[in-house]
Amino acid sequence: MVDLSIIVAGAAGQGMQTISAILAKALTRQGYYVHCSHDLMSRIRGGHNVTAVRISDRPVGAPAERANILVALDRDSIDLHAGDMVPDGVMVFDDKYKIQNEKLNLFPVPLEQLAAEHGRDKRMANAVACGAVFSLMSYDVDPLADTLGDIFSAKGDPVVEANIRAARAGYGFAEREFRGVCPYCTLHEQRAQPQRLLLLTGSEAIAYGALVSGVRFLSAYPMSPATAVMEYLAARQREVGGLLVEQAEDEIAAVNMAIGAAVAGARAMTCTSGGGFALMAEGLSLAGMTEVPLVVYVAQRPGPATGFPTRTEQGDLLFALHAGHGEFARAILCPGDAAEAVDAMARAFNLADRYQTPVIVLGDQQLGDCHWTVDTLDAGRVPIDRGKLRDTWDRSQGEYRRYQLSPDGVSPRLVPGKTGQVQYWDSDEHSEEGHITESADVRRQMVAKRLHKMKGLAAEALSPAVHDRGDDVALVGFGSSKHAVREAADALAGRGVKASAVHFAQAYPLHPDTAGLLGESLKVVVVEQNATGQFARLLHSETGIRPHGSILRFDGRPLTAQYIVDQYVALG
Amino acid sequence: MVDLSIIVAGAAGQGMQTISAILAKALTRQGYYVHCSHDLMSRIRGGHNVTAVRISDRPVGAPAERANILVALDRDSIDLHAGDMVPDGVMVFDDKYKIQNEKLNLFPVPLEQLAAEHGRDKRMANAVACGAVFSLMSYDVDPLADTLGDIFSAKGDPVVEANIRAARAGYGFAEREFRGVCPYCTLHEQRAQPQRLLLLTGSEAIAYGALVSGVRFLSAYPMSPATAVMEYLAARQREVGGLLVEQAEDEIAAVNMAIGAAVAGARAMTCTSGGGFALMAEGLSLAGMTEVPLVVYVAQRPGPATGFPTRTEQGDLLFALHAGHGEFARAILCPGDAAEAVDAMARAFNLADRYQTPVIVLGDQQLGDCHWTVDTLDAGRVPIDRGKLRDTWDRSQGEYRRYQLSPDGVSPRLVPGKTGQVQYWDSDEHSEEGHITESADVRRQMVAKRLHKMKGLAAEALSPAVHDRGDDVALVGFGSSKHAVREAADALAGRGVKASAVHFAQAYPLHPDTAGLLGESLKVVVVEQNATGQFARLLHSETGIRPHGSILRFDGRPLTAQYIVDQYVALG
Amino acid sequence: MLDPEIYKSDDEVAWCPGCYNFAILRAVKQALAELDIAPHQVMFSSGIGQAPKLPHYLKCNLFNGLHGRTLPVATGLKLANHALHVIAEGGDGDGYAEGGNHFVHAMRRNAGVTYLVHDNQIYGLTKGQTSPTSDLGFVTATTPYGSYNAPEHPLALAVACDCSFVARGFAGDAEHLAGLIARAIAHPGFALVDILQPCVTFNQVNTYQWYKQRVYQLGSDHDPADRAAAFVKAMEWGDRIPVGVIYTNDRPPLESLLPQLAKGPLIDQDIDGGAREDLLARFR
Amino acid sequence: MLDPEIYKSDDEVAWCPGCYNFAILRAVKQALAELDIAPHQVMFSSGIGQAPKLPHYLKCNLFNGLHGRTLPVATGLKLANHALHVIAEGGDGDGYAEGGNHFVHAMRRNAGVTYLVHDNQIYGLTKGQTSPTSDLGFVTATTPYGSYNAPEHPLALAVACDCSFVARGFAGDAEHLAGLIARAIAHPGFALVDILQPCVTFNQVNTYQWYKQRVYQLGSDHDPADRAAAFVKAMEWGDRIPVGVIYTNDRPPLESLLPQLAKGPLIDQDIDGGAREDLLARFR
Ligand SMILES: Cc1ncc(C[n+]2csc(CCOP(=O)(O)OP(=O)(O)O)c2C)c(N)n1
Ligand SMILES: Cc1ncc(C[n+]2csc(CCOP(=O)(O)OP(=O)(O)O)c2C)c(N)n1
Ligand code: SF4
Ligand code: SF4
Ligand SMILES: [Mg+2]
Ligand SMILES: [Mg+2]
Repeated sequence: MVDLSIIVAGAAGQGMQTISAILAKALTRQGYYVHCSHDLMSRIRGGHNVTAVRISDRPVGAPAERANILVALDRDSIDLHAGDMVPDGVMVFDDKYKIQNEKLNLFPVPLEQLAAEHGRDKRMANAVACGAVFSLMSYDVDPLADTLGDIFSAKGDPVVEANIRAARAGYGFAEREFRGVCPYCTLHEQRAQPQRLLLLTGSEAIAYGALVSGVRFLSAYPMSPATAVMEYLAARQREVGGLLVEQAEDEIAAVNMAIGAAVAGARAMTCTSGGGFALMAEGLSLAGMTEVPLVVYVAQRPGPATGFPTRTEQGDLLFALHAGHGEFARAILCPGDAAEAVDAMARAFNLADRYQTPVIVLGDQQLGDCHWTVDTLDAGRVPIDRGKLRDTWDRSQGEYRRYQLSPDGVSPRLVPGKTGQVQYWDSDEHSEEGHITESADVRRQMVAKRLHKMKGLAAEALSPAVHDRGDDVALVGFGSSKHAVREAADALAGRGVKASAVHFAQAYPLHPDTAGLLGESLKVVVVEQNATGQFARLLHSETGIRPHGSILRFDGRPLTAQYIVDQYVALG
Repeated sequence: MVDLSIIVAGAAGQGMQTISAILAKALTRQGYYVHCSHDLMSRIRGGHNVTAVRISDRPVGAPAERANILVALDRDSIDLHAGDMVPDGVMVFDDKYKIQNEKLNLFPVPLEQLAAEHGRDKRMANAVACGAVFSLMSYDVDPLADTLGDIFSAKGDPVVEANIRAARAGYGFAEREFRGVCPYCTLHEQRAQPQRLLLLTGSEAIAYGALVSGVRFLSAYPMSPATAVMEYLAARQREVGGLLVEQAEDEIAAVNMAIGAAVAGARAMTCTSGGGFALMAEGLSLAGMTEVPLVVYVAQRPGPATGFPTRTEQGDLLFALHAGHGEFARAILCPGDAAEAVDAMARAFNLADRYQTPVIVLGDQQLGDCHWTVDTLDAGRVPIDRGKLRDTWDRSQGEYRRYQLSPDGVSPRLVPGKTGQVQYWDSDEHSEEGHITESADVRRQMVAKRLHKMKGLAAEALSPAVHDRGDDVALVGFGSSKHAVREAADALAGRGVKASAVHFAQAYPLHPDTAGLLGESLKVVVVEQNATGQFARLLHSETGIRPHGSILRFDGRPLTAQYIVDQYVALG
Repeated sequence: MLDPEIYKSDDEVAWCPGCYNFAILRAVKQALAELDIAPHQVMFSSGIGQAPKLPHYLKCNLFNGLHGRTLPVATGLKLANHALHVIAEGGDGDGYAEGGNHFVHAMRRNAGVTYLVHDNQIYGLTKGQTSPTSDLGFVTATTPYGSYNAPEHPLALAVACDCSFVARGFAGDAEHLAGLIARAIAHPGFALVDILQPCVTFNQVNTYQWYKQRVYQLGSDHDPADRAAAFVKAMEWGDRIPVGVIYTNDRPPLESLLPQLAKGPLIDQDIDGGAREDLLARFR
Repeated sequence: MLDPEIYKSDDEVAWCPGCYNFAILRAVKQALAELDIAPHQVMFSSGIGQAPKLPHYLKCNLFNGLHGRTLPVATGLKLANHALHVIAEGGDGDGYAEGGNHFVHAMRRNAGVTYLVHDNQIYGLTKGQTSPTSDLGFVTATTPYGSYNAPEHPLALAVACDCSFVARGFAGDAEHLAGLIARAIAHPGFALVDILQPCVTFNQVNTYQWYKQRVYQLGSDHDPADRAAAFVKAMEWGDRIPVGVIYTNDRPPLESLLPQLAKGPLIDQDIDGGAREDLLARFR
């Protein structure tokens, strides 16, 4: 089994993410599963940033606790990360730093010098480092060279070639100096038949998922870590045709524009993070009342207020559940990795259209910013279903009424302007026609109509995915913790604890069988990235199950299997 | 026992509220407890509006299900309210409407004619109607005349005298025509010693409570039913000195201005309803993160979105509990009547200052718009406590740090500009100094610091008020349902059900003894004005108690004892 | 020209008797009729207040949303289906206070939306508070000592934001107003008509008479293409208040600039089949 | 004059090397020192972005709040304690996009707040998206085909809102900028200084050189009291870009108009004992 972890550390602007992107892409193409996670500071240059690349021959979706290889792009990184290494881990750094430390496996490489000699200038040290890493892994250098070719192709042949030369120089240097010194880094089980794996970030998966679900309109205001979704879609407006991305003046405009576009008949969404989502709460309530199919992608980051803008947390679950004044139906999906993110968007648009109500997709910085290797994506897996939307109207049914009462709480919906009928959408309490009412009877009917949708939403809720390793304990998680929790369950088996991992890719409504399913475990322990145990409260409130314990992390750093195991042991 | 209910009905602009205000004030001064509730449409003129005045010799805080007297100011009102009367109820209306109906007790009075003859013009029909009602109640007319004198004094003697003449004319007419016809309307148990009772609306109580708690600054954007609080304070800026009311451009400005004023050291608040509160969610989170003592009065109305702007609901409880991204400490008070409203504001300001965190006072249209008779208010009952706020700094303690760690999670707070020290308040995760940090350790400490405040808040939470009538069932409510629930418990006793009424004037955190207290009842039934049973969910989540049933009302109309009893019986 | 009766809605009108909103309603119907716009071809977006109830009293498509949010909804509607005529309707509080940010940015964006503001210099529905256009010293329940804020000149703001059509109408002259509204609807980009609308219940200062004595129609000596002159006209407020078209420019509407919309409305487009494969390929 | 060194903060600066925010930081220190304002007598209110980090790098009181909400917080601070000097600091996105509504209304309100906007025509902290002041056609990650919106002229907006002090500075000339900032702080009402600030990382168009070639200092031929002329100057943008004081008027600051503040800052006042009894009496 292959499980190798490389961390690339340095100051913002030094290109840690370029190195990780190159390594990840090259290895994904070789048939390995890669997961890169980014530990960034909220600044553009300087500071201390880290990217961790984990490589495995099996799907992997969480960083490792300790690294095998460190690529240190500045002096500080060596000291800062010495403690994050496996005992015999190796450190690659520029040999201009004269470091003596017998306890560490130091592999000085003349990164900048080789870059200047073989590449274009010393900024190609990145490519040199990639070459050195490939050599340490005893892997062939050609796949790396190919990948560099593709990544830099837009910049023209001279740039491509210089990069490849730099990478080969790094490779050669390391081969000469360190060949065989580092057997535990070797990617020995080279995969015989590289499948056609894909590498993408969670944000790209969200955006791609939206695209293949037929999104026509996104209005948003930039906010980390949601901006990447907006930027991905913005970049593809022309090539896909029929997509419009509008940068709104603020989040209130963003959500209301998306509502307008949805009313007009376009699949429409917005994306934001907690603070922007807070500003959208009134708009969410509006969509609930007016019965507009609205999809909101919320990429969580640690709060309150500005918090930790570039880090991760799952602290907005209960806020998402209750956001907006008054009571209305909603669903909350919370994908656990890039593949689930694509499906979540497809499901979100379908649910929104079918139930004519807002659907929230709850991600976080970890889901969105990480690179994930996935088995090839099947865009058609969740076919597009627009529910009761029509662009014709049979006049024999009488005049169209936007809020016509119906057994499932969902009224016929027409594309405005296409049918000769007029339609009134109203944010006050309203009659079936959509006019303002003051009637108590109509109010009761309309409240019941809108809330009735929860029945349908619950009936088709996603059931939790159980990674069944026994029933001593169910480790329960939602959203981006999926893989860390699974890994922890596996690791606990090694300690004699039969732990199953239960992953919820939908937080609300919960699948009706949840109680039955979890009731079988002796113990339920909820793992989540917040300080107050929000999912545990939700689970208790919805199913009556009171978890035996919670494993929480709220320092903005991602969950790892090791962290969960340690905390589990500490729980006693 | 006196328990008389009068409804005054007509089109908006016809002055139903003037009549009810006159009756309520006159009778409060006579030592009766009065409760007026208003059933209004969201329009300025026309439509159909109703005011119900209930009169008792004991505190009363909810409308009755059926009225003894109807004052119908237009033709429609007679038909619309025939069904709302006790079997032998009487209807007073202008005799220009020629109505024949043997099943009803019709008391036609030439309201407009008498107004024109004795008062100034036919618009004084209001005063005539008041006179007629006083006569029907077999009450002396002089107290009515005195009250008219006070109410209209600002308009000058001629207006006062014309109103008094009109009232006496109505009184005389009714005395001649109907004397003794209506014994069941008689206020027979006239109170021997009228106490010095007060009559005020819930909004006035909130505003008055804020004033006597030393509020210095209110910034708000008008929104029913919260506007009355703003307008009361605005009207008194000069006379009290040191109070500033600023109409903000929107609710986001309102909450952020209040935060600015609070940071400067002023007791500051904002007020709004659900939609405006939704816009404040980000600001609430900001106050939580920066540790600003902010008081927000939220006057609920039925949602979602614009909903029923002039009606009542308790649909924003869980939203208030979770509003704002990220996790931070807060308290939610929910007074049950005007007297509790005054105390709630005093407590809210103290808690906000002591814990340096936002406190929400959750009212609703019913609390705010109703007139309540209360026993005299003791402004000093809750002494002002500004917590750790100081305007001096002992330099021997070193440099001041805004977020200095401390065992109770609350740091010293200084008035900016007074001490020579500088202070940094920061919405990012921050160090003790208040500078932006990226440290995982500091994050953990600061999250713990902010959430630690919940301990103190819980320890001094208000315990629920039990109206103990036995332990067959506890009828549990929060906020403005207090009196309706009490009355229902009393009424159930008449049916052999020993029901206690348990009123929560604080919704969060719940008093630690709540579970113990409710555990003694066989059954817990939660009464609330929303469709999803939000308080029941909160109770379950916080205490583990799963209510046996819920009595819900969500048509915008206020709870009555009769409604609760009927629903209780239907629950089986 | 269509018969204005076809826009008759059966919803009961909730305005005060005598309110000048009735005149605006008439003018809107007349403008639509003149332009031959059938009820299903136009969609209103309105906010919350007395003014934004207007479209309920019309038989036309309507999205009646939140206080202050008329313009973003209108923009979304227009960009998703630019075959629709989109008219945003609101009050002075709705548009210039709560919605003030959208107002500025909608003008910059220049989507083809007609914006009708019923400017009664007061908050009507909430019973009489100061508004951004209230005059200095105006006494209301929230400004008992009179308003201290410099009154907003929405038209001056519009000229500053290079709004492509800027006009003022007077509800006391429904005929002239109808003409302005028709021009605004016919204008390809974002078009503002600020409408002086006496509120007979809460504004006892700026009454019909008050406006009547002051308004005058802009003559041919005013050149709406001259931005500097327009700015000065837009601030004229006092003894004389101009009505008519204050400023226009020929900025192309946003819809016409977006390559995505060249083939037709967004709602009629589909994603290229080939594009999906290309997108996947980039992840390889 | 105080020693600018007293404003030195020990917080580590997180800006890119070479960023022109450093120059603005120097200018702010110099202005404070010139005006003899001690660190504890001034309070900054800042938003979120690169610009609003500035006050962390000063030893002065600071409330660093939300993106876009600098001005309401500043207004609350000033009205509660008008003895404090209150300076709001933010970026072009912060102030003109997210905070656009507050900008308009703060100018109408005219509380004595100094407002410094670091206008780099781009979103820096979020890594390069279009801003309200981005020029037409400006290509960013969210506007890959160039910005379609008419660029906002914040100074023209300010003149339209009768802002009582309107100036533009250039971070490439810190000396001149410091003088403008000092004048803005000394001005009694609301004072705007829009500062052209090259972002060396994300804005490759509006660079130091680009600005340098275009900016010129307003001469004595410009009369800042002439509102119409100021409007025209405020829109001058292209080959020549004026810096200096574009417009001023003598509107009294809000604090001076409020009777409640006549006796001193709000935080130093107490409710009249007698008033309490009077309030109760009305409920009888
Ligand atoms: C978010 C929000 N804030 C406040 C309100 C309350 N509100 C409704 S209408 C209105 C103002 C009405 O004034 P204007 O927009 O001028 O319209 P008018 O009634 O004068 O036509 C306000 C403040 C609301 N509905 N939503
Ligand atoms: C409500 C909210 N929306 C979005 C953001 C994300 N955000 C932070 S800074 C910023 C824009 C920065 O641009 P600007 O204000 O021009 O400042 P600069 O970084 O260029 O100095 C944005 C969109 C946020 N923090 N809060
Ligand atoms: S309150 Fe004023 S604006 Fe509203 S309907 Fe009445 S007159 Fe018209
Ligand atoms: S991104 Fe631009 S504005 Fe921000 S610090 Fe770097 S150079 Fe300055
Ligand atoms: Mg108005
Ligand atoms: Mg900027």
